Amino acid sequence: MPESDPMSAHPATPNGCQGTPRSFGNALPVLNEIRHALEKLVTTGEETRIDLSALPFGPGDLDRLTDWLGTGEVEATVDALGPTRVQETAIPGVWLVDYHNSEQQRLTLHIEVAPVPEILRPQPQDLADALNQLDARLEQETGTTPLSS
Amino acid sequence: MATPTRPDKTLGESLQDHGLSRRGFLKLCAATASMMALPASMVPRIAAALEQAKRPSVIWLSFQECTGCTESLTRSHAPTLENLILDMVSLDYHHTLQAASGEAAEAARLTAMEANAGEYLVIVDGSIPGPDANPGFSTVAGHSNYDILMETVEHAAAVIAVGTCAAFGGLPQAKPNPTGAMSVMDLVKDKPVINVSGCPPVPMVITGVLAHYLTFGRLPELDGYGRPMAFFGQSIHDRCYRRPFYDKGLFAERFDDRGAKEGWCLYRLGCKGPTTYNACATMKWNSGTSWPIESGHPCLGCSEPSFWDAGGFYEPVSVPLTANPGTTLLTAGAVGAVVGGTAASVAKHRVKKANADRQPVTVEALEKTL
Amino acid sequence: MSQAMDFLLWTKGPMFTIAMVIFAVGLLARLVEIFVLGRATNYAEPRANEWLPGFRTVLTRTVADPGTFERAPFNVVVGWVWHIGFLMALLLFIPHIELIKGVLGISWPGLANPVIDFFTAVTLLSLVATLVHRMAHPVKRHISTVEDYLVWTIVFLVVLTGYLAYHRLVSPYPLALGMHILCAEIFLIMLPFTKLTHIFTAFIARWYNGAAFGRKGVQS
Amino acid sequence: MSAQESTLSLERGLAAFRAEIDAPTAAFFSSCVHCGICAQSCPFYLETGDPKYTPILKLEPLRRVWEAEFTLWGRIKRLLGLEQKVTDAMLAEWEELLYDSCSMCGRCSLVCPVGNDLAYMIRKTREGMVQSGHAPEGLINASIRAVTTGSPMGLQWKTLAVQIKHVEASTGLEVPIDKTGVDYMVLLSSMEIINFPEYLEAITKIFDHAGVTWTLSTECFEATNAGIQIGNKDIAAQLVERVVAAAEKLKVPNVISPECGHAFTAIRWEGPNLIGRRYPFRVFHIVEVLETLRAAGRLKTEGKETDRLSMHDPCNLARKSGVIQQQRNLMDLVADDFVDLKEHGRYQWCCGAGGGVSSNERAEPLKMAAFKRKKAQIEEVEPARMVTMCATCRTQLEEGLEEFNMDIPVVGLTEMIADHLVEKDATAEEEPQA
Repeated sequence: MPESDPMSAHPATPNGCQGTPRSFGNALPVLNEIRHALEKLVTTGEETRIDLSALPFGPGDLDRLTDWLGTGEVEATVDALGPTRVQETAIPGVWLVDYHNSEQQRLTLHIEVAPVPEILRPQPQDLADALNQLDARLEQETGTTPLSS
Repeated sequence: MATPTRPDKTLGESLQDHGLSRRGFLKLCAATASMMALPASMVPRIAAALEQAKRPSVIWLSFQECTGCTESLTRSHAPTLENLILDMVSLDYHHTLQAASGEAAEAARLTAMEANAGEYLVIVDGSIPGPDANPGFSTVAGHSNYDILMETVEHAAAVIAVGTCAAFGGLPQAKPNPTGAMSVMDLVKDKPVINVSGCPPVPMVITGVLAHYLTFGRLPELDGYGRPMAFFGQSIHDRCYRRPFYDKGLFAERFDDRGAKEGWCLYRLGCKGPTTYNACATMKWNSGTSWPIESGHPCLGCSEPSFWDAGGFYEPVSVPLTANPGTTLLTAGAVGAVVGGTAASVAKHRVKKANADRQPVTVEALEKTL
Repeated sequence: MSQAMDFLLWTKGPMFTIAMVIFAVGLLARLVEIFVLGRATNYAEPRANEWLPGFRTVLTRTVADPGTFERAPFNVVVGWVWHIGFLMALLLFIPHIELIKGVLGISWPGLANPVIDFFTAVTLLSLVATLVHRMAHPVKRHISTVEDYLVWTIVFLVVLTGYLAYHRLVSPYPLALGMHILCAEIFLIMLPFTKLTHIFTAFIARWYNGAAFGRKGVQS
Repeated sequence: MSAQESTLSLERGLAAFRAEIDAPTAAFFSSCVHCGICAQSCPFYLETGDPKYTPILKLEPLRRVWEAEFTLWGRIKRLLGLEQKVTDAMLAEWEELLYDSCSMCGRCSLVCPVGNDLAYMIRKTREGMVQSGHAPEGLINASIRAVTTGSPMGLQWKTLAVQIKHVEASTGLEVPIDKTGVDYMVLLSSMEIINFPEYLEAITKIFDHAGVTWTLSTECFEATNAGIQIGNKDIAAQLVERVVAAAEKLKVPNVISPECGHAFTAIRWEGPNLIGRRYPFRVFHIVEVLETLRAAGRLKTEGKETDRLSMHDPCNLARKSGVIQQQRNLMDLVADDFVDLKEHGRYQWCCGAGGGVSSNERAEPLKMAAFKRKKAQIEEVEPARMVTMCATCRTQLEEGLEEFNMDIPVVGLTEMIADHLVEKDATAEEEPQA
């Protein structure tokens, strides 16, 4: 990953003087929470978001959690109000959504347990607008109004 | 710091006008939820509420303070977001930040108060020399802090006391409190007062409270000290990543011992985490980099009342405040010994007297009882 | 509720000083009152020196003789359990060690919190058992005075508030801690004026007992 | 001294309580936590089940005086009118608790977890009871007789003289009387003289056998001390003075206390303090003397008792004077099948008759109730006979066992030793030096 590792716990923190960060044991409960969420997604289709920046992690805890979750196939960046990096973990359906501002500072970090993170999906109002937009473009290209059926 | 406006557009409209996409708005809501310490599941509700929210007018009053609170706010770790939030409000008076000065500045305050009577928010940082104190201790434009506060608050919707000085009196109020410093809630009784304590408060907490007011149009749930539960509902100790070490009984005893290096609990080094309610453990400081305990220093308890007078920063919570307790104990013991000695001497004398005056039991005396 | 921190600081500050002064004055007065009375010279030819047997009894009386254990096992076991639990919590809980270090300047190693927690829970249960026993056993019921119940209450409250504070079951925490400290202060204040004095005088009593018997050639 | 002054009164009683309070008493009362364990060591409570017999409660009069006059807190309470007063009515009620239901066996002193020496305080409390006129009639009469006749049973030298004649006739040995410069002056108890004359015969034989020089004194033969039992130092001191005077007159280096528990306590431990000086002689219980002789090889015995024997340790001898192993060594000398009671030695159980209970006719039912503890102990071991070394205990055991129809004879240890002495013959004419 690039120098500004989006999944790193403390992008702004230089390595502590003690070297390797220790685990403070606060990551494991989150893993359990993710498991519950995944179970819910599988059985009822209900999606879950976990705000990792609201958890009392010690140095190293977040790294350990992301290490555990691993890296999956999908990686995406949403460019709106600064970059938002979406990374699928090695567990399908579990996503890391890392919200940054335009100055590369993290706003918040979520785990989303969903088929696709919400921020990747077009918003319903945007979809409604999309049709109009496309029609407008077609009209521009062909000069005719497309048949609506 | 534009001229005071009475914003009529909703926030959603105004953001769209700024060219913010829906995804951008969604991101804003996620960040806002995080800032308000609300669960991520609240994001859709926040989005709906924010879409309808209106920009309030805000008047920021600085009294006996060090500007640390303002520094904290302007160093907030999400400046873009910060700007957005500040854009969401209309900060009509803040004598440190505003461009206008002198009479123009004061005029801005009065204008805002008049234009938004009953609806504006007052943010206060710094403590106030009370009504009985010498008003000259702290003045702005020739008016005492007390007068300004009372005048400004009169038609406010609510007051947010930012920082421990405004919330609880803070440093100015520490013994012997030479300026007769009082907190906002000591003085303002007829308006809702939200305390955002801390020396300084976590910047995200300041904006979080604003965001809450903005989002939901009402004050958040408060604790016994008038602090938003979302940020002050749990103690540092309860949210501390070093808590497992406390539970296991693993403590640093010096700043350079093994425990300190291993990141063990700092209780014995004077950590006030157990008695301190704040959001440092999750919100952290300096762009989420770290916070005092993570950098190896015990919590000072800065968000609690009387924290300057609550014992040495490096004395554990359980240590009493009595100065020279050993001497007190010895002196009291000595007094006790003297008191006991005197009392016992009297008693001993009675024993001796009883022995000296004792009449032997005779056969005759015994016979009389039969 | 909004005064929790002020309350805590009051218990840690002025109230602590008051309690400590009353405790020290009272206890020393009490001890001096005992020692000044002295003992009459004993002219009877001793079988043994009294010092060693005296100190031996100070220790041995901690353990009941087998017969007594057989006749009053509940009394003996529960008494032991709660005393040990109380002492462990009092002397080996890290915050208490810090308190003692802060006041007396001496300290020693403590025990891990979960161990103390366990002993505190056991102490609470056994204290309840002692109360039930006091109210149910004919002898104890007969000889019990208001003072006995008062002392039980304060001892129980000290342990209970400590347990609540540790588990942060009372909110806000400063209130919980303040209540615990206040109870401990009431305990300290009551100590010199109630049977709690036995914490100190029992050792004197045992010594006198052991010395009197030891001089006659019996290890009591 | 006017007649008014010589009358026992509450005021004198309170003064006596006051005079008895010393550092140990204050430490003891300060330490009591009302745990009730003392009751578990008291035969009077255990066998009646009445909680009023809890030992610490028997000391309430003394405790009240201590609290009101010897503690700061008590004085404050007194000023506030919260003092618990000691009244005549209270003392009258406590008379039964302090005399009838306490044999001063001292077992409670040995089990109290905080170390209270309750028997020590019972002794002190009785001082106040006597001074306030609340002692039992039986003990008052015994005390008067002891002072006026020299014996609590009113026994006189002429009765003993008859006994001596019998002994001399049956043994062919001389019973030395008023001899100076001998090793031992022997004291007797009236109860022995009347109930157990075998004792005098036994020691006559043993001392002759071992070559011990000894004497009786016509001026004082009585070892028992009613003053100790009733709890009055004036009477106790008078009685001790007689012993001391007789011993000093005969210039004996040693005085032997007979098979009697309280007599030993009186003369061995309390005597010097009652007269306020050290004795010019030493005091031994007969069992101690016999054990010394045995250890020195001066007791030659033959044959052993073959039936199952057990032993009752008198409280005053064992728990309160430390004579425990001696009697067991002597038993081994003459008994094949000796078995100890389960709780013995310093943890033995009282027969129920000590501390003046046996002289207090009113206490008869309580005395018998308390004996049930001993009875249970004996039943556990099922001995053919019981051995003891105290006339009061022996009488109580005999009466008690008879009361419960248990056919277990009780014998004195000294007699049993005497029965097994090797008959003196010509070869034993070595040098009988002391």
